[in-house]
Amino acid sequence: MLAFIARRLVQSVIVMLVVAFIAFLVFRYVGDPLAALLSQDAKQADYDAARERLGLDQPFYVQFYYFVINALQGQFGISYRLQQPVSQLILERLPATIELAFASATIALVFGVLLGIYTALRPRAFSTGVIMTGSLVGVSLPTFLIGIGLIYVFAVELKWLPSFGRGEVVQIGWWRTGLLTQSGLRSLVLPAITLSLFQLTLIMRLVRAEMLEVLRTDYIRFARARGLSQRAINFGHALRNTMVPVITITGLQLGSVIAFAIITETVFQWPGVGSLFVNSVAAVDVPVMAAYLVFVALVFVVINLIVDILYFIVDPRLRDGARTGK
Amino acid sequence: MTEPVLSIKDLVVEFPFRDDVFRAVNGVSFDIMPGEVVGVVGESGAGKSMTGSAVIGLIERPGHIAGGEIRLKGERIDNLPEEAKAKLRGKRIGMVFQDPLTSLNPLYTVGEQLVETIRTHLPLNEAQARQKAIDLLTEAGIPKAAERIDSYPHQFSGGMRQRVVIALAIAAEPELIIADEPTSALDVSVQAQIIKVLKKLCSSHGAAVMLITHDMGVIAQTADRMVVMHHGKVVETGTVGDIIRRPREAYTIKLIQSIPTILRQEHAATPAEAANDDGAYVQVKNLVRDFEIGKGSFTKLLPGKTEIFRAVNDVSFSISKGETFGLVGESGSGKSTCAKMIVGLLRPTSGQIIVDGHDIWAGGKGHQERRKRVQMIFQDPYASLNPRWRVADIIAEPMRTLGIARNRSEVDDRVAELLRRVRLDPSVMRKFPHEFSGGQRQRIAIARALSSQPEFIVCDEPTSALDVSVQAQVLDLMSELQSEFGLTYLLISHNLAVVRQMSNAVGVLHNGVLVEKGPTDAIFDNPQADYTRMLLDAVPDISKVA
Amino acid sequence: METSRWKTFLKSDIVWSYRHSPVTIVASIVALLLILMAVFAPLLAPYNPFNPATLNLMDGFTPPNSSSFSGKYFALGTDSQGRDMLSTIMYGSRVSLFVGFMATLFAMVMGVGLGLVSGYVGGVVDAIIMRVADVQLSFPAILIALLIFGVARGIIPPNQQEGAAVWVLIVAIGLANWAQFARTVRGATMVERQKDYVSAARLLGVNPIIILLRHVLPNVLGPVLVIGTISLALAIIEEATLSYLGVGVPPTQPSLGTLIRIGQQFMFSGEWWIILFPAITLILLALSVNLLGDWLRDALNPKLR
Amino acid sequence: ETIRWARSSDALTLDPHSQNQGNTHTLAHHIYETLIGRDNDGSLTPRLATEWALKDGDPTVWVFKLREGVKFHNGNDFTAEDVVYSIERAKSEFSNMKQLHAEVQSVTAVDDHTVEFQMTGPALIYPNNLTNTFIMDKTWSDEHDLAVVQDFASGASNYSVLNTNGTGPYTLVSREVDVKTTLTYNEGWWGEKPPVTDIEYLTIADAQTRISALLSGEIDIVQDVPPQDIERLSNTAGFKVEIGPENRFIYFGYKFGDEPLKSSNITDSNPFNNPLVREAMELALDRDAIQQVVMRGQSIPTGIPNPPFVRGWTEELDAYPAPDVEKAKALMAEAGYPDGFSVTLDTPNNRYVNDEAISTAYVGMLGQIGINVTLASRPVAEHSPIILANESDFYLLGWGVPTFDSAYVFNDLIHTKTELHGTYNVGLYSNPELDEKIIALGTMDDMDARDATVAEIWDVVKADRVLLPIHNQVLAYAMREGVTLPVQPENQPNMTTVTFE
Ligand SMILES: Nc1ncnc2c1ncn2[C@@H]1O[C@H](COP(=O)(O)OP(=O)(O)OP(=O)(O)O)[C@@H](O)[C@H]1O
Ligand SMILES: Nc1ncnc2c1ncn2[C@@H]1O[C@H](COP(=O)(O)OP(=O)(O)OP(=O)(O)O)[C@@H](O)[C@H]1O
Ligand SMILES: [Mg+2]
Ligand SMILES: [Mg+2]
Repeated sequence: MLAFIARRLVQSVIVMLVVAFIAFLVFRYVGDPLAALLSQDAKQADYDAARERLGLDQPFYVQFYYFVINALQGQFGISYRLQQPVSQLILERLPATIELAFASATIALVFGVLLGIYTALRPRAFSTGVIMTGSLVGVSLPTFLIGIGLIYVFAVELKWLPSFGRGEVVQIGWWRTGLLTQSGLRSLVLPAITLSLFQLTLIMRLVRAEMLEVLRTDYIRFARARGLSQRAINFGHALRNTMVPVITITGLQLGSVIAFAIITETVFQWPGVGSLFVNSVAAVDVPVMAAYLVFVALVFVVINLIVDILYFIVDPRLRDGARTGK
Repeated sequence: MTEPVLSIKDLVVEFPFRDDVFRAVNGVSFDIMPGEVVGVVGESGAGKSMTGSAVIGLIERPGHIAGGEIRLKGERIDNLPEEAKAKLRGKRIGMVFQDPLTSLNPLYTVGEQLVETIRTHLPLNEAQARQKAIDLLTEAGIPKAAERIDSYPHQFSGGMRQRVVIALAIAAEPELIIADEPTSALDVSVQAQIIKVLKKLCSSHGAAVMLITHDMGVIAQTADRMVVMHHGKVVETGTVGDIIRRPREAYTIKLIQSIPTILRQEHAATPAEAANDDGAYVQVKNLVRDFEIGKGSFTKLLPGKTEIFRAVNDVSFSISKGETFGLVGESGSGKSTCAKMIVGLLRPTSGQIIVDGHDIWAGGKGHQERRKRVQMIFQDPYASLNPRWRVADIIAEPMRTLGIARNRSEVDDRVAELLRRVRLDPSVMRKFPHEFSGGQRQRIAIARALSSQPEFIVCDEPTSALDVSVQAQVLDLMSELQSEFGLTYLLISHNLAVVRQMSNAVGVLHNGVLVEKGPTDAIFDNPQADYTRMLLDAVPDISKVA
Repeated sequence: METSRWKTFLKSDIVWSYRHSPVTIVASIVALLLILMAVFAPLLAPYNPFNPATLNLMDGFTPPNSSSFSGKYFALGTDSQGRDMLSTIMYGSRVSLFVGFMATLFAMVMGVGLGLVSGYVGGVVDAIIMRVADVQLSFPAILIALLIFGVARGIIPPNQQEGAAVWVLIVAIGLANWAQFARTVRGATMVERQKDYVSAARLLGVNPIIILLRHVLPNVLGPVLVIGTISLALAIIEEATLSYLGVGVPPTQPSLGTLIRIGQQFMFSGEWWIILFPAITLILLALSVNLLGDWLRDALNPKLR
Repeated sequence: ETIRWARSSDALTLDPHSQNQGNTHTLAHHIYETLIGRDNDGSLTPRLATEWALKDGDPTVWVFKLREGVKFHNGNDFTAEDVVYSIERAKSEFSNMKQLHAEVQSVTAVDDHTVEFQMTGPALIYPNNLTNTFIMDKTWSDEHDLAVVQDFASGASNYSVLNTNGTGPYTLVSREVDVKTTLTYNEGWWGEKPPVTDIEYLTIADAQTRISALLSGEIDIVQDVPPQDIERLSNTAGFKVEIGPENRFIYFGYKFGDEPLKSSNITDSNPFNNPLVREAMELALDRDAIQQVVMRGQSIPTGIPNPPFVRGWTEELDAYPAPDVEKAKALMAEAGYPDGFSVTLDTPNNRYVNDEAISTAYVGMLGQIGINVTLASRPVAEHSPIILANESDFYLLGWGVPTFDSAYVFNDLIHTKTELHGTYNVGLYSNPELDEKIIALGTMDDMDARDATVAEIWDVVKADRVLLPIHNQVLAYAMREGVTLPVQPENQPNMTTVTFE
């Protein structure tokens, strides 16, 4: 197990290096940071000087080299736009994103799994048809439109919930949480729903499909033949077996929750790393963009690792490395 | 007269399809008395399993019972509501499904599944239930049950799993046990143990057993009475001895005749000449194959030690031209691995294979020669035919690839000719594989193998996917072709009867080692190795009917 | 011959399950109508909104079902540039569908190709391709598209960028979605590779590329088609999202997504029709394609019947 | 009272000399102060300086009298030393303000409350350049090593990026960059106590979210209101919109010179270089339609690239011809392009109000006279490099005039492109005669003569159609009923000017 984790860590470092490398390769083309950095009346000489000082006149691999060297020491440089250390910026913004991602992942998982089970157990019911089709409407719309629509209905018209931001936050160590205040929780509702819709649909459909498959397996039939109760069969046997594939996909999807958060955070002015990234793209704030991408890669790598470990826990066949005859 | 445990009258099971209705079971009636084992036989698709499912009330949708009645100890059960039916299951009717490998939930330990079942039916606490579970496992023949109870299903062998399934089925001491092909997935040695367990249970608990199988040998050894089914109907019932010795219906007669026996038969192949290994057409010399295990694809990039498993260990034999060499052995003994190396699909770790004087793994010429001369017939005829290709294309592929025939009409002519050879109408050329029956598919596979005009054909379990009557047709065809073209066969099978009928010489593989080889009769009548003897003793055979 | 084939087709499972699923029938009709509307936009549309010279700016913001400043009639009203909404939606669906189809095709060809090789060859090649897929998956689709857009802007000379924009979008969305196909095909290929019909072909020394293309490919195409329909809907939405972030097709030739982005600005100012009609069209399109995908998935899965 | 105030992007830094950028200055004006302020009508007002004048007999020296009794937030006294320190800091290498003080040779403290600026030559309009240069406390700055202005390239932040010590009406309470900054009234401020005592300054990037926040009552004042929402907001009970002209014009520019255009189908000449074509293009431009439809009435069409606040603006210059497509077509034919030509228009899509929509509309108008335009729309970060490298044939840009003086426009947009001038002369217009006059403006010592030269230059610029101005932007601040924030022409509103009902 330890060897496995060690191996995965090596892999992770490679993945992150590649991500950083590609990021650097690409950044040269997303625009000129100086356009945002220098004032309207800066002269050509100022541009040249600034370019040289930022090292932007160097070939990208040299820039990449320095980036890696500094990143290894936890240094991601100074944000061009906000003039603060990038690592500090990201750490400051991280709690917001994590709380949002966590909240929407919870919504997606709980409702996704429940609805998935429901629709699988009643494959021919009318309500199932409604849920299945309705869930598609949710993913047929771009996230930004759903967000704006929710704001319009719940904040502007009904005035039930706040339209933007995190509300009041409480500082616990370096972690700034919105989960402990009422306004913080209220602010979380709309963005969390917006962000979870897509994942919810996906998880629901996945659970349903897997559950339908599992319900047809011999061991479920045999469990019936053994005289077990419906409850024990549906929740004890079918659900647990459904979870194995669901965990993998869900894990990956959780990663994309963070990615999708870019849009949601922008629409709801959620002060997380996603909106930081979008604003940085607009200003070609290369240090922030690079650090963000490496961070996202890290998140994926960690999630993948957790997923694999969960796999081991859930599925005994993998635990002792036995080869299955499947 | 005692009341039958199970009484089925005019049972009809229907599957509504599109526009018409398919009757899987069409008016079946029979009874089972307490303590009695009734065997249900019939070819694949005859409706045996469906009858069993109907009794326990687990017919898959959209199938349903459309007529007749089922009584358990006189009480009608087919029209009970679902909850009431659920109460019967496990408690009064135990069921063993066809495939032991998939009947157990892989995520729970054997013990958990047993305890769960026991506590559902009996008022026991956790500890008592566990004790009961251990007792049941011991009874079902699992050695050291107390130690093994916390293992997961995948940690058990197939035979052990089958025994666990039986333990589960009898946990609540049901009055009726339905065993659906409890042994078909197992090799002979394990099969014998399972049959023993079932019989013992029947006598000690006084339960009635409905034993579904297509293996007449098993019936002959286990059952008191038998029911023969054909196309959803019962064609004959009676005591086992009566039916085997005096079958009345044409279908039963055909069924019994097509069962190969392990005993020597008049029309069996002639024994091999004293083998002169060096001059033989096919020579297999000191074949070894190792597999690396326990490594994923990524880890292969990293240095580290690998575990090695030797699947084939120093196997040598030879086959003279025009003869058949049978290779037998239990599952996992390395038969298929040998076959793959011989046809060139798997590179041997060491050793040589020489066909007609060419080393087929030497590359260059040997390679080229091999493609033309060596062909293979695979275990599962359906899997060996590309489901998206038409029969004509499948059969023509070897000709096209090897350049035997190129222009269209020539290819078509040859395909038609080959189809005729395997007794199929050339008009089937435009069909797809799924439009054929199992036996026809195997014929197509044989036609494909003949297409490159080979001299040597390796047959890896050519009939194990087929039921007995079809198996007989295919074996006959193979013999005919052999005499017609002078083909040489390597016949791999775990069915000893088939091997006995077909081959001139036999080799016995055990854990990758060739423990014994020699002329067929010598091996079968006078086995030398312990393993061979064990294998032969375990074979059930209808001729053993008292 | 042909008619009998047609007859067997009509009797096949797919057709049967199609005929017995009213939702699918409705979905396919809607999808077909939308596609026809898009394909024949130049013939059907009352105006050509992609020709700026024909526009009159003063016609802007004409409400639905009314006549404009210059006296023209607009059934669905006009947008902020005086473009007829109905025609713009028709032409916009054309752009969206084109981008969606091509991007999906691109992702499909790339993903299926790599998946086949990965699953068939295995070993180091497989490890590398799957690691690349991992890297790709750690860049969310939108990010990849943003980055590719940036690169394309840098590489393509400015005066060709507009023409290239659609292709850049296609590549960007395609690249963001190939891994899904690759993973699925790899899995299926690994299963097919074990099957005896592949062994039979290998035995004859058939070229591995031919084995992959002629033997394996047709047998793994089922799941590919299913993912295909779903990613088509996803690609259309992704295109809309990119357009929301300010990278996308040129504003003079708006796609459905661009229309929604533009219309979004007028949500609070009373010109509801500018967002409503394109949004409805997008929902209908995505929904019907998704429903078709759903049906196809179930119809092709014998276990779910 | 507390005011909650939102705009689309945050101040970039709190270091007062690091960025010459509107949002940054706006926040700084609440914490720091400048020597001279700017009224909402554009005129100069005393702030930390109570009087200023050219030294008698020496037009190259400006003398400033400083306000007495002013204290920094930390209690230090404000003296001439602080002014000298601050101006020198603003002139230093990494300062983005240094261009504004390029003509300052030296600054000396005459006494505690008098400072003299020695200029390199006569600099009549120099006080205009001081309205965004903030005064820092020398002692405090030395304590925290602030002599060097925050340098984004250095890899290190400085203390003043997040900490402040000004003389202004508010002190910094907390700051979460890009999210929220809170300020509270500085009891020791020299001015009259404003009604607003606490400020919550929020960044909300998305326009619809910003307006939603106002409508749902979470915000009191919103800047950067999209034009299309103005009408609806002013008609909604409980809300109102303050509107006023901004000191910024939007224009199209095109390439001059004989070199053929890169993006055109005409490969042997440059159609834009033909005055007839430029005239045709102006006649095709329907400024009123753009104002009415694209800008929803929220702009002031203009015929001169110069906002009305700026010295040198006149009504005649501001006049523009009525659109006339027929005449334009005739001119095109006369110019030798009866079938028109094709060209690419580069436009930003996130910089000015409705920038992309304006360009889209003009594409249609040009289409009517046969000019077939391809629109290349980009975020400003990608648009700018193309503009600065003179790679665009035809482009949209906006220009603010922070000095409120025409020379600022001439220097960067009209003068031939050189090291120091014409940085944004993207079309490479070159008129040596004008260049001479522009340079001369910098050192003139007679205001009337200077105004006359400015007028001469404008006449040529207008006649040559060096640029094709569209309109001056209009600023709109939306707020809830009961609060009034007047519009500031540089879009740098000050919360001290807020009144409550
Ligand atoms: N789910 C189903 N839907 C439709 N037809 C079915 C289904 N299950 C079984 N059948 C059909 O019912 C008939 C009887 O099937 P059954 O499983 O009882 O056969 P069997 O005698 O057990 O054969 P085998 O020896 O192969 O197990 C077969 O023709 C089969 O094709
Ligand atoms: N690719 C492989 N990697 C590792 N082990 C393998 C591989 N192929 C086969 N083996 C192992 O080699 C042994 C022999 O396998 P083989 O398929 O030859 O058995 P068999 O005699 O044909 O059995 P069966 O009757 O079940 O077909 C088995 O233990 C199997 O697990
Ligand atoms: Mg069966
Ligand atoms: Mg085998």
